[in-house]
Amino acid sequence: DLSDDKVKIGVLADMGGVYADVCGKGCLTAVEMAVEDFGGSVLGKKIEIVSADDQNKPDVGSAIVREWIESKEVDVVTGLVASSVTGAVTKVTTDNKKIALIAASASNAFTTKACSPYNAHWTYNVVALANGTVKPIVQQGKKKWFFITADYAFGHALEGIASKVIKAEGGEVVGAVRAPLGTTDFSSYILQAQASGAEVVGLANAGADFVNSLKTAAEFGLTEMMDVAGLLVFTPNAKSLDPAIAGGMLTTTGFYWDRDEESREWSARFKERQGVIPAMPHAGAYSATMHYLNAVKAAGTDDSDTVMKLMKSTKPDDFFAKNATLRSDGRMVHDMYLVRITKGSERKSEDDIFKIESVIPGDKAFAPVLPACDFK
Amino acid sequence: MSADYVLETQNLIKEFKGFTAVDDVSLKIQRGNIHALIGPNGAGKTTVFNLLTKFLTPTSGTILFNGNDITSMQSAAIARKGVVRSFQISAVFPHLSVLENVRVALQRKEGNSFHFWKSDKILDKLDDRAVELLESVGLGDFADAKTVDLSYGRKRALEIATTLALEPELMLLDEPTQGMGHEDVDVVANLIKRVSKDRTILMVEHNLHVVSKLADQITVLQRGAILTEGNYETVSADPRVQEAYLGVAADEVHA
Amino acid sequence: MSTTRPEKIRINDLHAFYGESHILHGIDMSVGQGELVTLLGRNGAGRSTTLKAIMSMVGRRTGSIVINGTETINMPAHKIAHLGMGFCPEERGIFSSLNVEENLMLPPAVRSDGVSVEEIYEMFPNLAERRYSQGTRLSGGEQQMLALARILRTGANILLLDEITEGLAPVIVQKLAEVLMQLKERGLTILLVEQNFRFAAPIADRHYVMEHGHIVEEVHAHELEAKTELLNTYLGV
Amino acid sequence: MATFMGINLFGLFGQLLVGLINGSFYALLSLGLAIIFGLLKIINFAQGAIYMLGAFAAYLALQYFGIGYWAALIVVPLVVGLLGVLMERFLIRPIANEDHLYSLLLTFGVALVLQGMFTHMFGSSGLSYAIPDALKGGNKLPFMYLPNYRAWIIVASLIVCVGTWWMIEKTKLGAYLRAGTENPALMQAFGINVPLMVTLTFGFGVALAGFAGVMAAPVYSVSPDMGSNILIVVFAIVVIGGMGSIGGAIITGLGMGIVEGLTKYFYPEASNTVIFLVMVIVLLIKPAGLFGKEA
Amino acid sequence: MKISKFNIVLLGLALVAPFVFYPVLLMKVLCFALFACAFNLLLGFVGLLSFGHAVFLGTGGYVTGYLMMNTGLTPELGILAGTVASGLLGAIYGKLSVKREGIYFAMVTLALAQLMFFVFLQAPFTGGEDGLQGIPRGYLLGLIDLSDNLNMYYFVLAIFLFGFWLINRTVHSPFGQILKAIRDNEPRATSLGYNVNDYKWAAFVISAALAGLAGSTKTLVFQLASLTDVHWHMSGEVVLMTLLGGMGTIFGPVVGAAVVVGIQNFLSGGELGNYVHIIMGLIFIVCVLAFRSGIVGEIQKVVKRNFS
Ligand SMILES: Nc1ncnc2c1ncn2[C@@H]1O[C@H](COP(=O)(O)OP(=O)(O)OP(=O)(O)O)[C@@H](O)[C@H]1O
Ligand SMILES: Nc1ncnc2c1ncn2[C@@H]1O[C@H](COP(=O)(O)OP(=O)(O)OP(=O)(O)O)[C@@H](O)[C@H]1O
Ligand SMILES: NC(N)=O
Ligand SMILES: [Mg+2]
Ligand SMILES: [Mg+2]
Repeated sequence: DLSDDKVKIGVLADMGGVYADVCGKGCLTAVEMAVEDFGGSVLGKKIEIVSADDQNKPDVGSAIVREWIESKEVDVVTGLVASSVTGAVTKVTTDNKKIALIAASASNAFTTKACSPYNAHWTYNVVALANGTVKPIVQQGKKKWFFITADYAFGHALEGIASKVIKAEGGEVVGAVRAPLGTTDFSSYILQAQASGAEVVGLANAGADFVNSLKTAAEFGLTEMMDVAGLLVFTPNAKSLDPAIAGGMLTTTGFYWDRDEESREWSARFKERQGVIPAMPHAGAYSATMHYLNAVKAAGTDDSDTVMKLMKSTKPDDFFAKNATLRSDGRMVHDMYLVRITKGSERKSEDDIFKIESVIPGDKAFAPVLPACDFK
Repeated sequence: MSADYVLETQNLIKEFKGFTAVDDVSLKIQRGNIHALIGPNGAGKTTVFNLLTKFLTPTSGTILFNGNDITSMQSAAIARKGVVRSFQISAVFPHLSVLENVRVALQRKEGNSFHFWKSDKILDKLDDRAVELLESVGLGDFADAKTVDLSYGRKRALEIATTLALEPELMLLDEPTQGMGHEDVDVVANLIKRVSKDRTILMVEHNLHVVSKLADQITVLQRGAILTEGNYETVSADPRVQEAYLGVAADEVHA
Repeated sequence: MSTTRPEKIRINDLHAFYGESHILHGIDMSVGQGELVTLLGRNGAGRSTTLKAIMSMVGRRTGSIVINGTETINMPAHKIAHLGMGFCPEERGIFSSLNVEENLMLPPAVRSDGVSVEEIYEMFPNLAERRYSQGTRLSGGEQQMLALARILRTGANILLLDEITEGLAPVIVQKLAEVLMQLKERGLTILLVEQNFRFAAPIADRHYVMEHGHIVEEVHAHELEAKTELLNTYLGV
Repeated sequence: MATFMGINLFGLFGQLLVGLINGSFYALLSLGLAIIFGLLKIINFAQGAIYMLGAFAAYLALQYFGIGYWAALIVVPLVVGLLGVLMERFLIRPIANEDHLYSLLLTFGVALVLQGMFTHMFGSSGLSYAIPDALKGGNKLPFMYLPNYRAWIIVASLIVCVGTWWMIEKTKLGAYLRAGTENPALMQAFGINVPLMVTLTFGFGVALAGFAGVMAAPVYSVSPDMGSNILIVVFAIVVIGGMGSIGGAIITGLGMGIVEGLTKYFYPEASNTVIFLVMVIVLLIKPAGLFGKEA
Repeated sequence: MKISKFNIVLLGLALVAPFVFYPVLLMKVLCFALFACAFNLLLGFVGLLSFGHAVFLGTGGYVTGYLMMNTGLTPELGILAGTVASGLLGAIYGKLSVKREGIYFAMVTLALAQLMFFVFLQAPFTGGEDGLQGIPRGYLLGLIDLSDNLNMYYFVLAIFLFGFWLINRTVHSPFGQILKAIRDNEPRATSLGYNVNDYKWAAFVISAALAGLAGSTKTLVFQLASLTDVHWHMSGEVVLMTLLGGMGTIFGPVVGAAVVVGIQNFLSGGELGNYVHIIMGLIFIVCVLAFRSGIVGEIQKVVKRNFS
């Protein structure tokens, strides 16, 4: 049976900020699509959706989720983009024994040092990005790296894990600079990268920071001198860049719309409603919601412990989740993709942004479960 | 130092970017006197006032108050020592009541001015003294009036009452009758005379009528330096003063 | 009104307001060319307000003010000066962001025959000496001189002067009296607000006495003697 | 690589030059603020939003009207300046006689509205604006590769800054402006159309920010919060330079860009804070700012 | 403060409110109301617009949060520590800023606050963009479990009432009398022998400490300290609250805080979230252009006009 006689899903995302393209209204749309595809009700009761803008602020996000749970009967929270917000929100959900379906955050903390039996971290994480992108480049022989890192938890984590991968493969990190989130002028960081003598400059940032740093790198001739690797590139960001600058760059993603028939079909439906092709968090949010609703239906209850147990014991399988399992630690492990940003000449349409180079199996992409996070 | 002099300056100099506004002024203000500082425009009278009250810092020279060197003290500290000035523009607290204006001055000695945890009711005990002071300047009936609404002359009187509340040993008045109608000039002149009883007054004044009526001693400044000193008769008879300040028709103006 | 000279200023039923407060209550007066007329009255009688109303510097004004034959009651303030007006405010209005000479040169000439800078420096040697000093660093009296000198330079031929002897040494006051006489001889029209009756009496052609925003008396120079008593009661001399 | 006492000189020169480029933007923005402050005694909190508006205007002009960079450099400041004129006329003038703090709050509100509107319309992930063809490419200096466009930023902003400074400090018009600030009523009585002058000057100050916005569009991503980030820094610069000092704003703007560049080289962690630290030190030593007159 | 019927009614309402409204929202209103009252002490009663007051809110929050997470202090001590820390920071910042007046003061406080913002962004113990998360509310005096929202509410109400009382007392104290005089005519106060900067400084410190109290309390309520509380937007918000409610009035900031928090809460759900800045901005503009006395100020005017 269902608490408050319904299932209520809260979609918390960045509705107007730097991650709005990545998981803003699009995440809400994806969740709505999931609910509709599911039939709009579960166990004969209505499925409701509420949504809110976290403005990428942990205090805003956690206060909203607190109110959702304590006075608005919300059963499960999804969306969840900025890792800082997700950190704060998952504290609240865990305290209140509610499930958080993390669709867009990159930090691996939610299944490691901040893991919780109520977290399901869905789409990707920094480990998968580093393993996916950095390893093949080092293996190609480009061993000297320099990082331009977004100066907050996400960037630090990404840089840290990428560095480990580089060292493990026999490479070397010759330097790093930390640029504040939302830096508009990367020129001095680019100069430092240029002076570092590295072979590859790793951009351990995302969104607008990624776009701006890459543009400036091109302007100052850095892209002529050395390789640049974008460690987290969402399709809308890649799309906004001149292909002359970004074309040819390797990166890792958890989803690409043009992978197969199934993904194209879903993406077309998404684009019809949202006006743009889906980025990986959108697909992740759909997949996670669907898996949650299936589990509720199967369990006959929305009790979080019961539902989570079922989510972990049944394998997600849809257009997004390939060869997937939700592990005991809450990590959703699935196939990742090493992609290359297409050059201008290759593009058949404006949405023809990535070309899939290879599939990275989930167990290669994600780190193993830490003993501390094996809740069963 | 002779205790007869409340205030003395020794070789006071103030330069502004190469221009010497006050040039080697050694003043001696005798206790109990009304001492007037006169002189042509730009002679440096206001500047001397500003130096004495530390609104300006002297370039060199010393200022002694009751024989103590106060040259390096801050404005507020000098005021607390008992040297209080008035301004050319009327200096009142326009949005406080007339009584509160005086009370603010009385409150200083209470030593509770930083006590933010006490009720301001404890200030009520100052009311009697405040009313007394207001009466002494003829404002007894206006205690509860809002200060903005007072006429110019009454504001001036209030300012003096407030100043008196500090029981200053030395009052500095800069052109106290400036901009006043004749009626008010006399009121204020009489008031100054009245309050000068137990204290010393140093004033700048262009109204010779007032100067001649009040001043026991006059110092004439010219181009920053002391031209001459003496009582009204001596000073006004001095041909140099006549030429530089009074003009040819001095007697006529005086009349 | 006995003057036969051309009227330079003619005011009828002038009311002036600062916000809610009604200050002038129907002023009627006129000043003829080459005339020197004073406004007398106690503090707060409305004399400065009358001058400001002429210059359109009050909150609101109604009635009629004809300057040199032009009705100005609805004219924007900045156009009035160009009728040949020069205004010297009681608070002097020296600009602290300008030096003495810049202050002096600031007001645009409204006519071509103003007093030259050389003449001005001759008239007020203090100003020449302090010409590169910041305007408001001048002594009170020096600022007063500068405020007056500034409008003489513009060639204005109708002068509105508010308490120009305030704070000046007696010797300068005497000099000012001479200056005003000279200006009068040049044919300038002067409306003077004065506290210093001894200054005004010998040089003025006529006096208006104001009280509570009304003109209560008009006294011609030749009637002064006879009306001394009356003036005393109005002014408390 | 050239080193001196363990310092990589090439790296250092590069950072100094980059600092000067950033300083050019600081100078343009603080100059606009200083003019408006000097004239109206108000802090135009919307200056950053208007800078953002300038960048968006350039972007939109290109997208929707085919107006290219060079035309935008003229047209956008004019349009933005006109907006400033309207803002002065209808928002600021009604409160001209109130405490100046109110106009600070008013312009703060305008900034929020502008930023909110653009976020609403364009999102905040930022839009790209291409470098004009004539300024593509760059020159290899001994110590760095200097993109032509960055060199142009320095040149153009210096020309605009110096020209403006000259106009305000050295011409009669400037004297009217300064005097009109202090005592507008009296200036009116002297025959000057002060309201018009105030409106136009406000428009000019705002147009400077619009100009800076166009200059910024090709190198910084065009985004709704590009203004709010830089604005507070520019405030600190204006405080350091001495509020209302025109020359002070320019010199301090360029100078602080360089100081920031140095910090990025020697102690990057402090590069965000260094300007504020300088401000604290300046306030302790010279409360009116480096070029300010004591109030 | 007089115990009038009006005040008793208000207190009664405050006591039953959590049974009607969501307590966390009420606590948020109380914290911001205290913050706005503290700010209003400076703006409304001394005439100083501190445009960086969020720094004190945030400092209190971070210090309390850090101590609660790492030392196991009881909540009342944690809050006390945050308050003291903000007061100390206020003492330093006040020294640097009270010498300047008007807009200069506003700019200086803004820039000083920004300095601290970057410190909090980069310092190792603040969690950067993440902030401090999962701060325990703890047991009041080691006894009362504050993780219960009702307990927490009454604790917050008590803190608010204390702060509110202290501010009123300050305004109506011998010290307040001097502040009033300084505001009215500063040179005259100096000439009467008052070191005006010392008084402004003292008021600044009191205001900073109380802002810190508000921040510390808020941190406990939300179990989180974040950059939002030190950001200049927050400084702008408190100005808005005060202006909207009525600066220089006793209840204005409380009303302003309630309205602003209410609007934000209303807009935070779904689509309207986008309009928060636009609406806040418009309120600013309208307040400045048309309602400078604010809600309480305008009501007072009407009351005065019609009943006296
Ligand atoms: N801050 C200053 N900077 C430069 N010069 C100054 C400053 N203050 C005063 N002066 C100059 O010093 C001289 C003396 O000025 P002061 O104000 O003391 O004169 P005063 O005797 O009071 O004259 P008045 O009777 O006109 O008020 C003047 O020439 C004035 O221009
Ligand atoms: N800006 C103003 N706002 C409101 N009231 C004003 C203003 N200026 C003057 N008043 C009032 O108008 C009345 C007339 O003032 P005005 O300045 O014209 O007097 P005056 O005759 O020139 O006297 P004074 O000798 O004081 O200069 C006074 O009651 C004064 O308080
Ligand atoms: N997606 C991020 N930056 O967490
Ligand atoms: Mg003087
Ligand atoms: Mg007057």
